[in-house]
Amino acid sequence: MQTHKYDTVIVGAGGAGMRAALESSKRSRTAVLTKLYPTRSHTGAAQGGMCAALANVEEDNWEWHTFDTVKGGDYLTDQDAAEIMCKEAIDAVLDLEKMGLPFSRTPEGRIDQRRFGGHTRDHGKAAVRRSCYAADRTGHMILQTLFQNCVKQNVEFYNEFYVLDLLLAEDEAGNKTTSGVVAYELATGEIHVFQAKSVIFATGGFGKVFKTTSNAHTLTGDGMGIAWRRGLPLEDMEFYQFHPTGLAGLGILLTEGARGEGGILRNADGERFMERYAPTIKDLAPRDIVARSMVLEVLEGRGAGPNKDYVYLDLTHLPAEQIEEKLPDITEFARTYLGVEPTTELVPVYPTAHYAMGGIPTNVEAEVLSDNTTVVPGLYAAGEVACVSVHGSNRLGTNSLLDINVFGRRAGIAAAEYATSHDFVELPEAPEATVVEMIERLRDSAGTERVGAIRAEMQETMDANAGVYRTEETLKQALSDIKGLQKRYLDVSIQDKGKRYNTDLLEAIELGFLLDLAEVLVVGAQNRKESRGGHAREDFQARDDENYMKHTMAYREVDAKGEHSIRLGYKPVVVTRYQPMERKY
Amino acid sequence: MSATIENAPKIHGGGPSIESPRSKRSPRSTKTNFELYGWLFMRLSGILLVVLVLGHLLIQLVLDGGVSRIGFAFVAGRWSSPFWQSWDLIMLWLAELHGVNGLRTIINDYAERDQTRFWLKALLYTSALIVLFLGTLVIFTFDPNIGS
Amino acid sequence: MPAGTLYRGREGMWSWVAHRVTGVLIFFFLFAHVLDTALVRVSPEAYDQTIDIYKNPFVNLLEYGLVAAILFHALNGLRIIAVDFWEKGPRYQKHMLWTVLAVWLILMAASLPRILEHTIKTIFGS
Amino acid sequence: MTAVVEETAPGKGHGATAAERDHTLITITLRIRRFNPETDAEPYWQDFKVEADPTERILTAMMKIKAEQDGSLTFRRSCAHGICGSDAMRINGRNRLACKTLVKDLDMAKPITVEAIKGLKLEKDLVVDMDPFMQAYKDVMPFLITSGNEPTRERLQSPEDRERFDDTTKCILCAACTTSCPVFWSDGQYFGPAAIVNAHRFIFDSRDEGAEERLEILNEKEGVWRCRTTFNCTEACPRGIEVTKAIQEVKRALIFRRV
Repeated sequence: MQTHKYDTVIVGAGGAGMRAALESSKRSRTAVLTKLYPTRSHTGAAQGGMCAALANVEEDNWEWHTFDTVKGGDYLTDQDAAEIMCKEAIDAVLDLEKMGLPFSRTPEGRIDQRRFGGHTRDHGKAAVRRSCYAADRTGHMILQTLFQNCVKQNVEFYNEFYVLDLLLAEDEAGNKTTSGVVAYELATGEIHVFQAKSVIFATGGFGKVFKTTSNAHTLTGDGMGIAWRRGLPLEDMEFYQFHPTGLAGLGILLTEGARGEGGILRNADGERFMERYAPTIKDLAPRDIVARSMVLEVLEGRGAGPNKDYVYLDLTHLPAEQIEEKLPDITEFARTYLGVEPTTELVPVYPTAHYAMGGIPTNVEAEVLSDNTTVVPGLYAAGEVACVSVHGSNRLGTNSLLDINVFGRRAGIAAAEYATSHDFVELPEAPEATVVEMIERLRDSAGTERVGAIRAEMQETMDANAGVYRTEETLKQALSDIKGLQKRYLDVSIQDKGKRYNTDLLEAIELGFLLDLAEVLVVGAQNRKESRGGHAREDFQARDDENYMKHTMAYREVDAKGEHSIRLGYKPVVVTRYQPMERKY
Repeated sequence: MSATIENAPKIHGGGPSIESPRSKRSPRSTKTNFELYGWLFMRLSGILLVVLVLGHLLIQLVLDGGVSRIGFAFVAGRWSSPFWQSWDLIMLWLAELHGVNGLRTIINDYAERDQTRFWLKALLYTSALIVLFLGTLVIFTFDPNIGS
Repeated sequence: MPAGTLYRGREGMWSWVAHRVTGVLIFFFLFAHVLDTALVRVSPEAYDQTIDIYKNPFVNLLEYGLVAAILFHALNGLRIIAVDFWEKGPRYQKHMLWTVLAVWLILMAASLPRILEHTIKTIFGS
Repeated sequence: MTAVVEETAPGKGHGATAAERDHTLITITLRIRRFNPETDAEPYWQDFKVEADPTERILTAMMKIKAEQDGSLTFRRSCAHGICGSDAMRINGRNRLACKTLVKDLDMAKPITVEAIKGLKLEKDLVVDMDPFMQAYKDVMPFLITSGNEPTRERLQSPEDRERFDDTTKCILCAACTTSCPVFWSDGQYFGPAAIVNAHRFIFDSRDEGAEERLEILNEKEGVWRCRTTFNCTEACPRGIEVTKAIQEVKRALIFRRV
């Protein structure tokens, strides 16, 4: 075992982690721990753009953006946070440009902007060009640009270091303070303890609880899982976004920018069905509405294909040059993975699990909360792992890239400032004990269960029972399946007993986190007897502001026998200027 | 890429493998354009050589009679003209330098140990000196009457 | 460590391999050729004796091979220069390689009778 | 922008899309070059038979093997659709991303060989040490260099100037190009195509002012002049970057000092 000492430790090197690192490394001695090489992070898969009211191509302002974000989130959005995000969006985009990001340009040489789902002018009057983009590779460019600037600033990375535990010191009154993290070095199998004054979690989402997902194989909710096991709450976990246009059957993402450029969704009859669901902005309605509409089309028998289980994205009416120039990557995905030529053929699409609105609760300074108001000193979270909550119950397209830049930056500054004004907290005795025990249990297990089988069954049941539409019945099924799988997980064994690059062990650990999070998601969904944003209940189709205009807070309780259970609480939504209204587009 | 961990020598071992490339990059060498000029020379000399060598081949092997008529007398005939003398001289120098540079590159590519590299190059340069010296000498000091 | 499979490069890689191999061959021939030519400084007899070796049918055949190597090296060299300096060169490198090979074949066929004339005469009489 | 397949043309519509064609599973053999530094002195080949849909990715087949047959099979993967650059490996003798290579585009009747990319230290099975590769990347100063005061708004750049370096912004640092380069195999000190591509991305960016310095670095002994235009890099690039062309442009910039 090795021990390291840093002022600030950042866990995760995607957009949020690296944006934070650029700030914190200027102010404090910072280490970035990542289980991947930084440029492998899933920020790179984001395509369409990053919204900011630059007004480069048409009139716009950040208040409209705020309104869209609040309304898009079905009024569960914390409005103070949304205001901050949309206001700081403009500088966030300009900062990236100054760092070198190669945005697509207008003829005048300014950053070009295009339409995106749910982004409107003047409170919903019409779609607005707000998304700053670089073809359909905006996330790739952001990730590369941030990494390039980390290289420029000599940010210290620990690549392929898998953080498995968070070290919290606790006083008599039960108040927690951050003292560091414990990581497993993939190359050698060695345990490293990182003592730190402040820790930022920027580990991303947990899309791998689902089978059909746009998420990378590495998105296993490690950060949320670690916090959860350390007794920190998780907020709004039932709100999971399904992106409308995943390649049918595969889940590979086709950007909403495709519809921003004029793409149209059609059912088997060739009908532009979004006209019925969102008469004003049609195909550019927010993702929850489009995804639900697509599922309804399929359920009502208007799906396309031999099994009538998908709809079409139609780009054929767009000039081929526009498609090649503005949407080169997704065009290639359709060609490579489905053998479809998007310039002349319809592309089969279906909703794919995409983004967790929920996560580790934080305030607008990115400080992690241990209940509705109490801050955990020294602990920060940003990006998909966190729930600020700027996205409410449904995130608008492009707002995730915004989130990581705005709150990544805020987390970096706040964590570094905390680190420079505080002392190290003493490490607990044998800080590595929990991790060592977890690894040894898996490595030495004589059980017969296989990681792959349990993971597949979990993903099957989550897709079938906790997808776009949920009912009491399906959720009950999902919960009992997950409980069963959790039991089987105790008997899981791995075949690779070695120390070097033991990805077998890694996958087993990841599965443990996924099972924890799947349970929280389902329990939260079961409890929320309404439909709002990314949480749609067939048996409770209306939004119920009376009873559910509040955030879900899930807590992990452990009883005397060591059995754990989930306790749910609530947190009020911050409303500043936009009172909840019926959501129509 | 992973940061240097002061008290942690990264354990590499076990794996039989080529040495880690680029691990011991020497500090930036003094700025010269040597490789640039070398590269350019290969292209420029190449173009000239296409003309010179193909012309040479044409004369020696294809035109009237080919190799059959080549002999001392033939050489004597040709080198009596300063034109052919310079042709052959330029061809000799360009070809040899072109070849030496090519071989140097190949040695750089494939000779793995510094020792081997050094000796191979020493051999190469010596041979080049011999060839250039001898060739030039022969062209300039050719005596058509040597036999008589 | 026993290497894995051979890398399956395409036209570009194999033309480079051929360029290297022919280059080395030509270099060694040049060395020998300068030495044999130097014999003109020694005596006409010595030179003519050596040149007679070139007239041996087998060596004559090797000579044809040498011409093949030089021609390929020359033509492919021109292709490389086009790749280097012509903006669209990299995109058309394969087309240019096929052109090089076609020209090479034609030239080799055309020069076959002339170069091997001596051998043909020696073997079959004139 | 074409994928790295070559045995058959990428499947076009033919009336039915791939999603609409029926999916029959076939059995394929993956011949994987294994190496565990803790137990093996030498790498060795191991055959796995696995059921696969022809339209499936090689990566999917490998994950199936890991899940169902041998959990110790070790390889990197993340996004699984050609964006993150984790799973560059040598499949049937050529560098490709396992997630962008479909079974149907290879000869399914014969064993499909899968081995680690060449020229970087082999760590385990298909995992190589990427640090030297990343070091070469860092050595070319892959970041925007500007002088003077920052503008308040964005720096202006015409669409034409933006287009100038578009191709090389696509790089995902997967190392498929660098490890396909015969020069890199024999001389690991060579910067390699990927580093040059990333230098190109900034040298030709109209906003950047560090071109001279980068060119000077690439003018070194281990710089662009080592490129022998074998085009292996261009063929290997899963992002369709014309790598060799980019390298040539850097060479010409050096010669004519015209950037």
